[in-house]
Amino acid sequence: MSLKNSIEAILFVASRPLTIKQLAGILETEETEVSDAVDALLSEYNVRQGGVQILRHGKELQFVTAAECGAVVQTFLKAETSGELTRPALETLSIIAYRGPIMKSDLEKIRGVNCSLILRNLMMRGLVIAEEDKRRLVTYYAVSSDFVRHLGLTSIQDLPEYISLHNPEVVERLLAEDNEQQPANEAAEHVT
Amino acid sequence: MSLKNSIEAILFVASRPLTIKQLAGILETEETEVSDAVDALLSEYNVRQGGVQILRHGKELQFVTAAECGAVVQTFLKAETSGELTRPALETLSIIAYRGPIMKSDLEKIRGVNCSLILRNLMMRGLVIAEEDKRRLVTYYAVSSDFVRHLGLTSIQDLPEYISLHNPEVVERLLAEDNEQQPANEAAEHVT
Amino acid sequence: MYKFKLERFEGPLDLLLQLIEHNELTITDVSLASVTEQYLEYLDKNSDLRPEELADFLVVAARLLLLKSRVLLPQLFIEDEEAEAGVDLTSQLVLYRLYVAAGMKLYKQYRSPLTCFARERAPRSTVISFSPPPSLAVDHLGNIFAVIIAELESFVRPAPELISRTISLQERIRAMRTLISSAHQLDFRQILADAKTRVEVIVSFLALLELVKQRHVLVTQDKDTDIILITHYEESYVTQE
Repeated sequence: MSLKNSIEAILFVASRPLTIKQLAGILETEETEVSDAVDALLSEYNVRQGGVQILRHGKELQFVTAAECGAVVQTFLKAETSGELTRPALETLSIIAYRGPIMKSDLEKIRGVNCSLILRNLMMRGLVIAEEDKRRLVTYYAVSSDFVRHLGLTSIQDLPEYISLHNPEVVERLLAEDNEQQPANEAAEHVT
Repeated sequence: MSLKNSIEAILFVASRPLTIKQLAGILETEETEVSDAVDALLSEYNVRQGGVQILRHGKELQFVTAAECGAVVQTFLKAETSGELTRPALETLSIIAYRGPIMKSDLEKIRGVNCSLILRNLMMRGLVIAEEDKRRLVTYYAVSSDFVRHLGLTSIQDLPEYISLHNPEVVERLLAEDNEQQPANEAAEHVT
Repeated sequence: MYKFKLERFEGPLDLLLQLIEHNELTITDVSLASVTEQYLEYLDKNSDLRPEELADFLVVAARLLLLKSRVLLPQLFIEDEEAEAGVDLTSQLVLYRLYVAAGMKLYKQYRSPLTCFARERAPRSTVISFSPPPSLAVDHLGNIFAVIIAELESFVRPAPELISRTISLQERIRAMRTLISSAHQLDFRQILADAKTRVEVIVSFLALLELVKQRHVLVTQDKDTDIILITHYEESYVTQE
């Protein structure tokens, strides 16, 4: 494992600029060695002139997209958080609207698939908010008040058929069933 | 501004897997052109063998750190180690990883048990994804990009013994050889 | 006889594989036939298996019995029937074992620190700005949720058909054993009379063959009427050997 590659990997996943001193600390290596490796890495990226570059600003280093790609990146970021929702996103939103506040695990039981990315997107769009129950260390998801207002409602309970759709028997049974098997999640898997 | 650089920049900021179709949509370019540019990009990263690589799984592409840097990055991110897997989960994942995309019925033929529950469970955990072939009205199951990432691979085909465990004809031949070593046995006629 | 320690098995093939490995056998038709009794014994002792689980175990039980009878009475079976009945259990088990072994390696790789990490988006770059989907109407949400609920219905409710089928199959195997060991003489047609499916006919027939093999019963066929009669095997017959 080369030092240069490790530096590259850490700079890539870091969501903030890092200094050579910090990198040396993380990698438990001498600063001079890190500095040399960083120089080599920067010159590689300089020669390549790709869509991703490493920016050196004072002592700080950070991965950035190339300036020439700025417009395209903006378009992408905007598209990601505007326009129509995908079907999976709509499903997730409808479950949160009628069942919320709901835990991620219950949401996933109802949908049958992992919902992490969709939840992140719905939150970025301000449609869903996360509420932490600090005593129980659980996060609940609910639709935002902005979204309720956008729907023209004064309360989420004013949604059509709210009472009958809020806790349909089949959903109750599904969630209860799984909770029984909770101590050993294997139990559910043993069946197969 | 090259298409290749734009793709690279978008994949970098996306921080989730994107398909060629999605990229083509964002870049307003033909899919074939995007596909060619992606191939060029992938081969560059392949040759370079740096700390950052591009994972390609099915139709999805995603920037990831190199597996060799896994330990360093994990410490830096204070990330948790990959979760536990039960035996049925492992068995199912192994078949899907090597033979996927695979239909449920074929999976059940190998495992000899109904796999509905375990598939649902693995999908909820984000380890397996379902893809519908709308023309043929069949659902295929494949492991997720996330699972490939956790294996430290940038392509599922890099799994050990992938060819022999993926290709049924070769597997069949192996079985025949296996049986030849056991003279008392009537040779296996065909692999189900 | 060594009592095979009964654990929870992941499925019928897992049970078979462990029986084979426990007896230090290689996977062949002959070795599978030889663990048939231990397999059935496990099923007998685990009456708490869920119907969904039991169905899978019973299907393999039927295939095992068929395979065993083929090993014992090869003249009764022609190639076509074997393929039709899907008795190639041996190949399936070899294939299954390949993936179980691969799974063990996969697990090591999955848990090893050699992991590729994706980039998490920087928290501060995720500025939340309210952007609702333009064409979402208020009753749309309810419709979508109603569809989800409808789909759950079929998933959560157990399939009654499967359960009844499983019970009948299990009962048949058990009934055959007790019936034959208690009755003095039986007409095989009686046993087949209320078999509803082809599988049940096969299972009945196989259970019978199994009992013949274990010298519980004697089977005779009348030349003129073709009636198959099942008689309890008398002690005296055994001592004559």
